[in-house]
Amino acid sequence: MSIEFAKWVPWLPAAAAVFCGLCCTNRRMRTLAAPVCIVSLVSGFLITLGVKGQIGGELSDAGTRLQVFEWIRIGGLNADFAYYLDTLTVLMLLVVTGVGSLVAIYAAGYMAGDRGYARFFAAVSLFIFAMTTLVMADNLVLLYLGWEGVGLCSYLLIGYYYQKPSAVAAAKKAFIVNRIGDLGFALGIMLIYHQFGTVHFSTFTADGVVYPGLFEHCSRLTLAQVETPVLVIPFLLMLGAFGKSAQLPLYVWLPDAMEGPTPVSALIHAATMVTAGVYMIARLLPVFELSPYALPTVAVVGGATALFAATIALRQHDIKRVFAYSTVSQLGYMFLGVGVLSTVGGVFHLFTHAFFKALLFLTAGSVMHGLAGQLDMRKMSGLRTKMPVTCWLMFVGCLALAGFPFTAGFFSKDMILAAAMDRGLTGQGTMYTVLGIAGLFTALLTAYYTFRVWFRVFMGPTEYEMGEEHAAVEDTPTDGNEADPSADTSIDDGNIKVEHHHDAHEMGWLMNGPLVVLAVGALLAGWLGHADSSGHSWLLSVIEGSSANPTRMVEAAAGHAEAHTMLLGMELHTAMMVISSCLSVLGILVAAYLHWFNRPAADRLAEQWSGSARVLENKYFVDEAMDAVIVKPLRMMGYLCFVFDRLVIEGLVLAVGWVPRIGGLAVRRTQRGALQGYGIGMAVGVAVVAVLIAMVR
Amino acid sequence: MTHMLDKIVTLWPEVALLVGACVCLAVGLSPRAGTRLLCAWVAGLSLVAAGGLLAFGVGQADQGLAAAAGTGMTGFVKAAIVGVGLLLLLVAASVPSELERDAPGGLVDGDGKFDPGSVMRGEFFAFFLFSLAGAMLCAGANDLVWLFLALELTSLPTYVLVATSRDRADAQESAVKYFFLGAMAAAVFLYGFTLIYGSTGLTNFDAIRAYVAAFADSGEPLAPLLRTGLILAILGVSFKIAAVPMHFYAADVYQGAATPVTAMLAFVPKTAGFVSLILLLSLVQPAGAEATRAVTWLLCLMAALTMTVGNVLGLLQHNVKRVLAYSSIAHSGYILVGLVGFTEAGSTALGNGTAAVLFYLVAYGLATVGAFAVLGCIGSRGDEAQTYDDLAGLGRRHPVLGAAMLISVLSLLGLPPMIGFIGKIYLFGSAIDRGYTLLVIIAVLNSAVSAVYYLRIAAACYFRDPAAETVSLAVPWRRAGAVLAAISALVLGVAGGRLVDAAHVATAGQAQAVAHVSSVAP
Amino acid sequence: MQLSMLIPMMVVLPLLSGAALLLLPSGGKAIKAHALIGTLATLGVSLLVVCRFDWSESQAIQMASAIGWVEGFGLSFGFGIDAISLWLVLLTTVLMPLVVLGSFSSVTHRFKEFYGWLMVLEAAMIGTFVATDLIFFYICFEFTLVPLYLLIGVFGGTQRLRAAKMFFLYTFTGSMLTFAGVLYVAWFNTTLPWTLFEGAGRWTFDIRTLYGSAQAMSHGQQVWVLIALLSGFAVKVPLFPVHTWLPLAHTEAPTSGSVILAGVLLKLGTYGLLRFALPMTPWAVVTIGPYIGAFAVAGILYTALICWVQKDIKKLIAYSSVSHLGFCVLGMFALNSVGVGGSILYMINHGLSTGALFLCVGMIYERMHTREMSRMGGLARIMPVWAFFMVFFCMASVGLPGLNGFVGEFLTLMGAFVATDVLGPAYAAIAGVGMILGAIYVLYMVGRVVFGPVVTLGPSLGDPSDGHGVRTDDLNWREIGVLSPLAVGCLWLGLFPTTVLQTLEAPIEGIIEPTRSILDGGVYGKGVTIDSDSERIDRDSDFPAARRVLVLFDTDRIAQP
Amino acid sequence: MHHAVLSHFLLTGAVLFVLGLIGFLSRRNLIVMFLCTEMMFQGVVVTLGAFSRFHANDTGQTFVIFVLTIAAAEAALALGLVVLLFRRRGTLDVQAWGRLRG
Repeated sequence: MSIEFAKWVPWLPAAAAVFCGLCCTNRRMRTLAAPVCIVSLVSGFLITLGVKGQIGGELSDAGTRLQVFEWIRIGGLNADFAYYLDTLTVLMLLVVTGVGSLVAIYAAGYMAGDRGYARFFAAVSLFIFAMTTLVMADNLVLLYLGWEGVGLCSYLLIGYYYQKPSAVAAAKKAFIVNRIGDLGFALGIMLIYHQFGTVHFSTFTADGVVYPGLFEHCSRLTLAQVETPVLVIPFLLMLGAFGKSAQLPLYVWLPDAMEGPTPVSALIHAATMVTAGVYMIARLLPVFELSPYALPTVAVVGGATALFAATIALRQHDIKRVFAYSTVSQLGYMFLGVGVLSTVGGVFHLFTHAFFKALLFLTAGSVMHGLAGQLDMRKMSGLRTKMPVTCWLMFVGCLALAGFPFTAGFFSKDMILAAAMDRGLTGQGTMYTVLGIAGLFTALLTAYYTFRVWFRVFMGPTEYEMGEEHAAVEDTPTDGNEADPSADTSIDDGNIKVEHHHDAHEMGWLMNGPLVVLAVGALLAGWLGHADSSGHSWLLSVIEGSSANPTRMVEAAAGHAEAHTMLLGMELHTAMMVISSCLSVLGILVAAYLHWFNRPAADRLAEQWSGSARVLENKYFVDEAMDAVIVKPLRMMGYLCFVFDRLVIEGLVLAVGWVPRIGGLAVRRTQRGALQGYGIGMAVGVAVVAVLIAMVR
Repeated sequence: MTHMLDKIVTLWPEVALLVGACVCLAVGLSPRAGTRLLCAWVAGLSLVAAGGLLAFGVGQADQGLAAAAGTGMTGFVKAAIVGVGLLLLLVAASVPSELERDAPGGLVDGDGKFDPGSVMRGEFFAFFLFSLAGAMLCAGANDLVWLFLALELTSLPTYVLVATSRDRADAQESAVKYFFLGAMAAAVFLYGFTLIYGSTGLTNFDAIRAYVAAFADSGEPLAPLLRTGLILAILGVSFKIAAVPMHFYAADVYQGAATPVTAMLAFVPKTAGFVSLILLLSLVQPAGAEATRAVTWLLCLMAALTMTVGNVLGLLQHNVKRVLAYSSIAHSGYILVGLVGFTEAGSTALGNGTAAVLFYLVAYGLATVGAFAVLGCIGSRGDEAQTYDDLAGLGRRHPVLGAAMLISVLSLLGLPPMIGFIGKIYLFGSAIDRGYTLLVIIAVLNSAVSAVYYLRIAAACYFRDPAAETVSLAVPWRRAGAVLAAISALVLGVAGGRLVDAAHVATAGQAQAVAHVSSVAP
Repeated sequence: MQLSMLIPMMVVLPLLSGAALLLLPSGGKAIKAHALIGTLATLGVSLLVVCRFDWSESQAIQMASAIGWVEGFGLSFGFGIDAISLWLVLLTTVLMPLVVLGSFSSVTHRFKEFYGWLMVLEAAMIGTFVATDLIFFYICFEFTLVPLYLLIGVFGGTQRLRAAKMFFLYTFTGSMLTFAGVLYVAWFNTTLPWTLFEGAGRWTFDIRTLYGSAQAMSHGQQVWVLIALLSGFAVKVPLFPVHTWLPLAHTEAPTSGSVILAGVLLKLGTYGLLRFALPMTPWAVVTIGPYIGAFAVAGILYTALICWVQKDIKKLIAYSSVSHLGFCVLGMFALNSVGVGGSILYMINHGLSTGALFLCVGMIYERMHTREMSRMGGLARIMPVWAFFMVFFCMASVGLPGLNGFVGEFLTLMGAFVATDVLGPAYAAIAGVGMILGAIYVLYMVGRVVFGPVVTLGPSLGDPSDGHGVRTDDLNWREIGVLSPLAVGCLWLGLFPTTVLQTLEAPIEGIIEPTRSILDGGVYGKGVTIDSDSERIDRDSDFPAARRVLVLFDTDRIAQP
Repeated sequence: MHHAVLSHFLLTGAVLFVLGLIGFLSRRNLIVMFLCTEMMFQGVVVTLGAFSRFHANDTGQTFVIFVLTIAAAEAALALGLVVLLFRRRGTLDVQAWGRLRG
């Protein structure tokens, strides 16, 4: 298959989005939305598979440029709708279209009966369009298009239940926090254009003129030639990546984003969109490598975020929130991996994480679906009897997330941690050792909080409370509409899924099927990246064949590296595997004790540490702090500006308008109506003029 | 003797008006109302006749005589006066019968109430024609005596017109103010004329120019007596144009007089005054810029003060007639901008300040007559419309009158594409051409201020609901006059090229004449 | 018919159909149909112009014609069009039928006046863009005030009198100073030796000639002329801090008035800056430019913050216009083709998206009789089609890539960023914060009005407009027909901005060439003044090279020790 | 005993003019005010006569004739006006006429 077909990967979902949008208008067409969306995504996936087959063949290491149409061309700026295909692109496309297809199939069941069914699939299709554009973009501006496009879809989907004020607020927060990062990204693009005069990645020839791409510019530069502005570029880009991938300090939107439907959380806020930041850094690694401080910064932020988010996850009670913080934490791992030059590790973790986190979210969605929207793990227990399939699917996901030996997460996490320790132990900075240890500690915490969820929900005595959604249908049809009882609110569709079952129940195979596929991936995907005896793996070949191959830095670091770093008398990788396996099992055991066998002990523990527990439960009060430090003052500024505008600026204008009036009031005294007064005025005028003229002369 | 007859040739249009005036007086004596009705037609005929005479070139004689008469602008000015005069006649010809008259008790003499300004009275039209003739004579003046007589011929009938225009105390109050202050101002400019004569021993303009040119060549400054005389003359004449410091009377008089008479006051004496100013300034033009710096300063000062005073006072008024009076003062200020730097004869059209003045007089005349005419077409509470409230809803009740009012005030505001805008290009362009940029900036800012009250008029016409007590008066001719004035203001704005050329040609002749005189001076 | 008559026709056609309105009976239907046909006919003529326009020569003034007016002043009704003008004309002619169509249900009385003035307004706006004579431009520029003044004053909201007055006086005062500046430039031309370039040494208001005239001025003179031009155009734009007339005018204007005001009239200011300030006073522009840029940036942030605290939805959009136009000015004063191109694109984009937003708000106002955001909410539930359009145009306005707003915004910022000789990265970075604030206030509005629980309270008690019931029906086909073309336009310009951009490149080159020459020559800030005429005459009397020589002249002098 | 020279006449004229002016501005009776304006005219007339003599030409004296004629016309007008005003208000006090103002 020609790789030209890859052009269709974004546009099939785009067409599906338009079609689904039209379906919104008609009740009968609404059911068509899901099949159309699924077909477009699956065909995208199949095309991607075809393209993957061309690796090494038509798709060379240098990457291939596919021109679609001219987009922005003015001055020297050359940003076309053109795609850049290399192995990294293909890998990302596989994840996006693959997970996307599975989630769409799942959602076809999950969202069934919802009034916004077509709207949902329109947004999902649009998201896949934007995400694939992001991944395939040949220039930064197009990448930015995808970048903001996924942001829009995220906004629309978080706010899917738009009549819930909390959903609207969460959507708004996500968009705005992302925008902050995007500003950095945009400025980064501008600085790149300013410094290199180009924004496209690949070198291409048009009309006999060669347009050298960004990568070529970068490779031409030696580190000594790099000037200060170029050093700044990665930091600006990084800001965008932190925003999109929910890293410190811009992570705050992601936990709130769980207001969206669960498939959305799985697809966008776990598997694909949030990894865009990692992808971007991997894609632009040549630029990041130009600055000696950029990647270490990424590593530090990643490591810190991983630990920070994991601690918060310890004391959350909402299942999806736990997974949300775990996503933030795992994204931190990926940044750590990229930051320590293990792009392979970062991307590997991205790849495996897509499977097991999507699986976890979707199973959480199943639980929620079965319990009518109930997500509070304190209000459910022992569901393994009611939902056996879901129970064991989630168990697989939890194992992978906890890094249980030989699951997917185990290999990828290990690769990152080993790389960090390796750099630390070979004397490239104690910082790396600290990061590695922090990563290990985070792995322990991860295992604990993951299984805390699983044990709480599925083990123990079977008791649960149903969620509010049934009640909402029956009792409070004016939910959220107290302001206007007269309005037509008999069906509160934006808020409620029509629900026929009235007790916890297992899902149908339309929903469980995709989960099984994901579960298989979560168990086995790790082997794709596991190096064989020659140190070679499929994933390594993918990275080496792309721009994400950290050649420059690795060479620079080569001086430090010894052939085999040793730890605890073992080869480093082996040692790390052993250590993290132990930590993982330890975490699971602690969780099992506190949340299965001896739940009162957990409560006692929480009481003893009530202060810390409250801090964690309230997420370190970060939201409150941000509200007080940023949002409130900014809004106050708005009020101040408004008052200033009305009083001072408009007041000044009005004051200027008063000047002639005041002049008029002053002069009016001369017009008092007395004839002789006027005569005196004239006589004085003549006299004054005579004197003045005499002076002039 | 032949010389005298030659000169009379240039005066045929004036003669036509004077004859018409006399016929009006005679016809007005008739006891039959129907016969007296003819007065308006007689006046109209004489104006048309004067126009015809002008059109066939009778009034301008040949080039040599025009030069001898002092200027080439005579024809333009006369034509302008005849044209706007016809409009004024339309405005004045039909007098509403609806308005109440508060006749003083016991003053019912003879055949009924005193009905001033009516078509029934020959005097009104006779004085009207006399005044127009006086203004036309100003344009042809080539002697101080002539100018003095012409100015007085312009003014004296207007005193009577104001006094008898309405049978109301207000009209008489404005008449007494107008007359007494006018007499005082006349004394002032007469004193100025006397000093000019005293300084030179001459009254003939050509002779004075030659005298001044001779002095200029000798490098001596202008004689103090001459300078003082000139300045007194300028100040005295500025009463006619209502410029600071002689502006005090204007608002009161305009307010008190009947609207058609006010319209006339706003145009005829002002034209006569500006023409006189042009002539007076031409006397010292040969002396050059340096020697006449004081005069230039005076003009600048007067221009800036006049427009500013007029506009700021206009802001405070509620009475539309008063507003238009202050607007009239402000416009005198703008027009004075065209006179500064009079020593440089403009070679290009836009550099020609004198032509700009003449052109703007026409522009101003059309617009202001239009505005007053509309005002005269409506009545309120048994009186003429006076306040903003009286204009409320005019645009809805009488779309045509409303549009005429809108066009008129926008033209006065100088908004394109009305004729007032071209006038402003002309005036301000010529001032910039002579280097008076600051004055132009003051002028444009003043235009912005004036927008406040012009807009108030437009807003009253269009934005407010019609007031219950306003009535439209049965004055078909006046309406025709209003519409005609507005249409002219619009059409001449869009197609004003010919008029601009005419003004330029007229004054270019003057410039040549001056150049001629100064070159032959000993 | 001659090709060159097409352009005057575009101006005259709306005028004539406006006049013809007066002859119709006063029933609403005939007048509305007539107005629609009139605007559509104008659109047809403009499309004909598009077809006959030679796009390969997009920088040339094409289809030029002149009708003599006042020869003595060198005045003429000069018509002609280049690509920049053409796009803006097209924006006008496309918006007008939509505005007319959109106003069918909102205008309930005085039809003749309403549509008559609308047509006159269209003629004046088109005239502004196609004028090749400075005074003709000025006439049209000024005359737009009258129709809009009457539209606001007659058909506006409760504070319409104040709004109309403020709008007129504010902009009129500014443009009077511009008038003085224009006269000054024309006069300066008469002082130049006639050998310098064609048209020098006499009174003329031909724009191309006056370029040469103004460029020959000393730095000080150019600064004054620039200030004069700015005082008219910056008020019109409106640039912070002379923007206070706009929110009031927008809020009180009828929907059609707001759409035209935002869609086209504000562009008269930016067009004026682009067409006159940049090429005429290049030297002043490079020295004053940073300050103007600073004002633009300040305005972007300041008004964006103000938007956030608005309660009136229309006022919010009005303030957002000020913020948006700040980007437009910022890009323009970047003085490079990226920035200026972005700026021109921004004009069109803003016309489409903000015009559409005003239409959306107008449609809501017709139903709810209120613009208070607290008295409506969750409209997505009951008016999904409207909600779709609202969100769509909001996203266009926020600058979401793929829609039109992004291209303009990104290019203006990029232009400002790379223009280190005038503005530089700091400007772009600070202005970029406006992107965030833009998202904040737009989503704040969307969150309250489109999303959230359904609220349809209608006007508060005591509101004079509280005579009608609140309707919550979704858009009808007519309204969809009004909004759809705009949506298509937004999407088209978002995905295929090259259709516009590639035609702009050549005209932009011409406009920024004088400033670029100064910047590249390094004359900037050296305080060199032009000396006597005699020196200039020997330089080069050879036209057309002369104009370039004029610019380079100063550079040459600096090069000498 | 000196001969009366030009300056004496000019001074006389000027004094007459100024006296007339002062009278005009200070007296309240309309007729007296009018007489004062006549006095201003007479001051001018004296000056004109003197200049005519000084320049040894007749122009000034011709001018005087015209000025006197105009003065007479004004007098006629003034008296008519005064009668009209008196009939309206029954007084000749100028301060009775101050309604129009502002």
